[in-house]
Amino acid sequence: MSLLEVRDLRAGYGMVEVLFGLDIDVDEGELVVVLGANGSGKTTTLRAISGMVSATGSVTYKGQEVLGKRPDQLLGMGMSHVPQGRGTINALSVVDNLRVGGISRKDSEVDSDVELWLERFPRLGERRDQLAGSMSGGEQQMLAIARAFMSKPEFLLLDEPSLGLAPLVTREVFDRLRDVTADTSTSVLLVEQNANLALQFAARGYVLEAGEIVMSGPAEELQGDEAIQKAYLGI
Amino acid sequence: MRPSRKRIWGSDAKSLSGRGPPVNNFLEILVVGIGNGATYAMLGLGLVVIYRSTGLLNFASGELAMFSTFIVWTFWNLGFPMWLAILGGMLGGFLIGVLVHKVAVSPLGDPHERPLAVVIVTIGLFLGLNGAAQLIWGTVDKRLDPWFGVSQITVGGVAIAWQKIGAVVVLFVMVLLLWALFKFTKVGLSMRAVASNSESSALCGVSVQNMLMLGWGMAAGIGTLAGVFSAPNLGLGTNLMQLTLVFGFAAIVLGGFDSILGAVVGGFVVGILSSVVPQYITVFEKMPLAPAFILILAVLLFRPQGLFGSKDVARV
Amino acid sequence: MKSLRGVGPVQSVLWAIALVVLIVLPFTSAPFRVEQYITWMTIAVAAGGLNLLTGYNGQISVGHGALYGTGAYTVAILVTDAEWPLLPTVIAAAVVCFMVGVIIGLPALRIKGLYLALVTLAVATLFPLVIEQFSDLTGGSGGLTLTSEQLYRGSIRDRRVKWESPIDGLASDQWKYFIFLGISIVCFVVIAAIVKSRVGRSLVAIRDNETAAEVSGINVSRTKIITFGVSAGIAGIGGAMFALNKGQVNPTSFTLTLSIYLLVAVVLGGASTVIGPAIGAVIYGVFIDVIAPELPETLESATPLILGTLLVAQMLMAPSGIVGWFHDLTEKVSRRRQGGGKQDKNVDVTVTTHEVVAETDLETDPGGFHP
Amino acid sequence: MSTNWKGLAALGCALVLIGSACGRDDGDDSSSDSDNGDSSSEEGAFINPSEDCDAYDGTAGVDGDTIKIGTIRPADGPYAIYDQVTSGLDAWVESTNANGGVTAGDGNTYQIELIKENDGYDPGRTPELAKKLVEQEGVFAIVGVIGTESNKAIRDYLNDECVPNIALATGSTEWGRADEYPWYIAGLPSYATEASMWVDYLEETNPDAQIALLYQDDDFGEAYRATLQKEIEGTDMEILAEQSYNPLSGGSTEAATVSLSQSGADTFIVGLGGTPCPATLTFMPDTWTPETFISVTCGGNTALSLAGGKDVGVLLAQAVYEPGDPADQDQPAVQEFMTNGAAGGLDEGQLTGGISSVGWSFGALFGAGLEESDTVDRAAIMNTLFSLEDASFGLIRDEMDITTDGGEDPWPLEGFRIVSRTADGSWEEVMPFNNKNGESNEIAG
Repeated sequence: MSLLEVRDLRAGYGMVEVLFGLDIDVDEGELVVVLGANGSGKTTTLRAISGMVSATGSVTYKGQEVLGKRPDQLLGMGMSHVPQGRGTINALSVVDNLRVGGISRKDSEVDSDVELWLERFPRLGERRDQLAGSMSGGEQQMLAIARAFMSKPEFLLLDEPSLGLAPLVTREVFDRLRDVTADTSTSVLLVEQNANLALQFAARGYVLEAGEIVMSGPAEELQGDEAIQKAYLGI
Repeated sequence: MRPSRKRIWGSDAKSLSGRGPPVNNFLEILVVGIGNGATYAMLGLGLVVIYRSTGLLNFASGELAMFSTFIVWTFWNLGFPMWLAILGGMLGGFLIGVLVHKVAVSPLGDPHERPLAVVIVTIGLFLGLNGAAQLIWGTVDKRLDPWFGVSQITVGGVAIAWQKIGAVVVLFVMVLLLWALFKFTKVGLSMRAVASNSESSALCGVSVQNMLMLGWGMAAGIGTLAGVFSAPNLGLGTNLMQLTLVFGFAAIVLGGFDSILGAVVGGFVVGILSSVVPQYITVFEKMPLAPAFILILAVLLFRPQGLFGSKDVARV
Repeated sequence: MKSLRGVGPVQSVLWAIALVVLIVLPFTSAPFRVEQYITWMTIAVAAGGLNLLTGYNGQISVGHGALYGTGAYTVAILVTDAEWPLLPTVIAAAVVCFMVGVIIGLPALRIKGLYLALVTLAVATLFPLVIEQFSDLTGGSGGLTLTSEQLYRGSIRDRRVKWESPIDGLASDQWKYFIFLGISIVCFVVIAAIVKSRVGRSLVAIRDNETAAEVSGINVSRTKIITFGVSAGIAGIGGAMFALNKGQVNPTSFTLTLSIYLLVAVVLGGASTVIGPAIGAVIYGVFIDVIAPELPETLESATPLILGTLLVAQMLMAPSGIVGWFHDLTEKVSRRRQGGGKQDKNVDVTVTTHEVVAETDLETDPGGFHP
Repeated sequence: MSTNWKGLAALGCALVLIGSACGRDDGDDSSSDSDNGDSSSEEGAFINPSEDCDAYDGTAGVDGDTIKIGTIRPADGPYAIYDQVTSGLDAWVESTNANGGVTAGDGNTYQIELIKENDGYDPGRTPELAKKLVEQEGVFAIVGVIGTESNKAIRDYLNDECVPNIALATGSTEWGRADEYPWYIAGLPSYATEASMWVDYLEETNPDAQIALLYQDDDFGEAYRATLQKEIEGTDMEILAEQSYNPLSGGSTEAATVSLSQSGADTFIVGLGGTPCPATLTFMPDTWTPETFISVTCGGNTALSLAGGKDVGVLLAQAVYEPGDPADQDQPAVQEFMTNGAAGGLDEGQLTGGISSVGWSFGALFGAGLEESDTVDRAAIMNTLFSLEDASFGLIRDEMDITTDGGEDPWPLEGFRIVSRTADGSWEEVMPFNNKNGESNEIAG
């Protein structure tokens, strides 16, 4: 059984439907990517899974139906969501952002964990008292990821980390992401526009077009697919 | 044996005898200004707390303070000791603040998206609370004794009422508590996080609605103290805070919407300017608030976020 | 504005009824009522001006009562001191208020939203004090009475100016009513023309996204300042009508309360609809002048409580005001008339276009989450 | 669809009804009917309606044995406290009706019906409400309208329409212009007369008084200031320092009071109304102990209870019995007020507060006019009120010589005594009653 099973997920805003019945699976320890162009419904997919927009269908997490649960309830079950645009809390310092990340934890090791993550992301460590809003995009993205890990998640929803970042920076972010997910054996559902890069890191992928999954398969397979190459890889 | 007295500028045709105050009363007037400033700072603090936790400006906060000061008076009038009455009033204010948030403000959604709706709803609350207070407590002003009594001490020839010293001390205790709350506690951290980015905070497991409610409640509780210190001077009536609120707003515009330090400095500057300047410059005699406003306009032109405010506030 | 472009059958019937009522009203009402109707018109005009600024341009002003007051005082001073004829003073009031509005609007280039609301709030609070400060010109707390020399009890005395009707059978209050109705209609036609024009579209563009408006070639600063001026000028006309209707001005008539009522009229009727503020002003007037005095005494003093509660309730339940609510209603009716479930979806999509745009923004804008 | 049409028609009807419900008919009828009573056009009377009024209806508002009167006051907003005055007027009406009514000079006994309108203290709204009272309600007279500006705003109208405005709830010197506005009669003494009484007292007790003056920045405060300046001219007294205070400014009088306290004055005059008046007493530093006068408008227990005990020793020019003053308890007028006022709906606080009792006296002045007048006629009542001879009514002190003579002497109330506040809340006489009959207009200048 998969860690996450999405079946026939439908969602929209008001009268406008955005998703038309998606099926997605994520296995334990797996990094799965959902590819798609702007407006294809990627962000909505993540928001529907984490209960930020109302949706129909079924989302099973660890064998339990979670559709309709609030983000903080899911957090308690080990699912953490890094929103699009990074979602750093701009008026707070780096350290405070990390502390907010651990706010739902009841244990007393939050402060030592903060130090741990500052070590894992040395660039954050250098800027520990700087306000998040004044940092560069790449640093903010790393902070967002580090903050998500502060809640000790087993499963991470990650929304377009490459948005607005230079290619080199994006690669650095992905490298870090791979390291920490490997270290903590965290499963990830990633949505991305940058298919080329994402498929290098992902195990499997789905391709989303206008709210429907038009293709899925192992990363290498998708990388080799001509249509994908045309549409997303710019080849 | 009268010293000749002259205004600094502006001749007053109506005046037959020189009517400017002698220079040696500057200190006395300054003390008045500091006392008023402490009250404005308290009202300003309430506004800052709401702004910091919910990102909105509350036009009804003066009326909330007035309403909860009436609760203080009710307890005090029943024979409770003043400190207990004040606690009761703060608790009452807290509950009303929570209720107001839950019923009227929270359903509006993001205040930054709909500033007009926020203005209108808080104005509606302004009218409603004022009307309700008049229905409950009537139109006759009530007497609320000064918390710290009516006696004065003389320092260097200047008489200072204990009430004023009390106001400044209470203000600083409040600032200290607020500072500690925001700086050191999980709740304070959560409130700051929600104010800056409620979506991310929710994703981190912060209970956004509870924090917003807490912010409203705290602000209303703090406002109660502003009312408790204003009422002995102005008389406790339903219009206690209508104009005082404008002074409180002036304080935070000057200091910055989101700065606790700014509210305190702004409150004292507004209090001192509006007490001292009209004593020396005739044209301001009838408009004590005007000097503060002129300063504020000047500040806004160069630092739209206020003296101590953080930058993104200006983008409200 | 939809009601101007394609006037539906329901709307045209409504307009016709409104016209008939407006003409019949002064003949079926006591003179004091007619004067109250004129007061409602003055509020309607001023609220219409405020709506240009707040509804269409997104600049919140809690200080338009001060501009209304400035218009009223301009008229009073010109009539009593300079002995101008009555009607030209209205134009003077508009010009003066335009200039005052531009000056007050200057800070709006640096600040907006709630900050601007605060600065205008200060203007509203200071206005009566400024009037009292310059009492040589304004009469101070005693105000000014618009007088003309009249024969009374055998001697020539200064008496309050009256509107002598040149038409037989038309009482002075009725004559005054139609003059002011004419001015009000002109004001609303001007407002409608502005809204419909390219300028009107740039107002909305600036409100919705200032940066985008700037990029698309709109001179944002100039537009905002001029909007403030025009809005102030129209509010000034409302104030001018007030002074000419009442024959007097007094600082206590122009307190913060008035500014609040202007905003209430805009929101009640429907911000960013041309006719909304007028409807809001009438509803407010009916409530204060007709319904409230008939309430039992305890309820009468509860008027502010009732008003405040209604206001909060309206913002929560019908935030687009009476006109917006009515539009939704007529859309629904016309949809039902077209019949057939198939078309429903299409119609709905067009009805809620702007909501859809706002909400699909979520796809790219993380700030849109409503907790 | 059809339901929609019905809705529209209903809306239209409703709008028309709002207008027609208060249709024109009454007004037209009443103006055509000019039933001039004989007594009202009496030779030599102050008002002669057949000459002075275009369309005169002397008995409008009199319906069988009921006389309808109206009043205008603030019932909400910052000045709603003055509604307490109207409560006193209301209580007078209620208790008078309960006791059978007023027996007028024509021998008939009338019930009084009082209609109250709310102008929120905004003189911009007063005129339409006065017109409503006259046009729609058809009142006989208007009684006890609150506020100088509100009364001024309706003066031209009421005088043109020949409708009496009796017992104006203000002491503005404007009400001395009875020659020009004969349908107006004041219900309070002139503020100027009150100030001249302070100077009388000072001349006897402190002929070289050094005065600090704090006055309200409007006609009311200005009347005190102008009178003081005029009356001390040629004496050794002097206004050492003065400050004005505007209630709309949002500030308190604290800075002004503290500033005045440094002037070295030995006399402090508080020419303020409402809560700022007692609040000023609390702002006086302990080190400054001048002789302090307060305005008569804040001399009641309700106002002085806000002074936190600092009211002991303040001086006041007093014209009425204070129901809240233990020393006045035995006065028949006070006893009558306490009994009938309570029956008329006043609570304990209103009975002794010193605000409602003022409105009670307004009603009594109107009642006195009805009783003394030969016929129940608008002009006759005014002529009666403008030719009073040592009358008495309401809670006015017996020492008062209530005498009027048209434009020569339009003020019913012109005398005061000076009293000092004691710790038990009563007033102790420090200078006996002085009638300034016929002098008010001269004092006001």
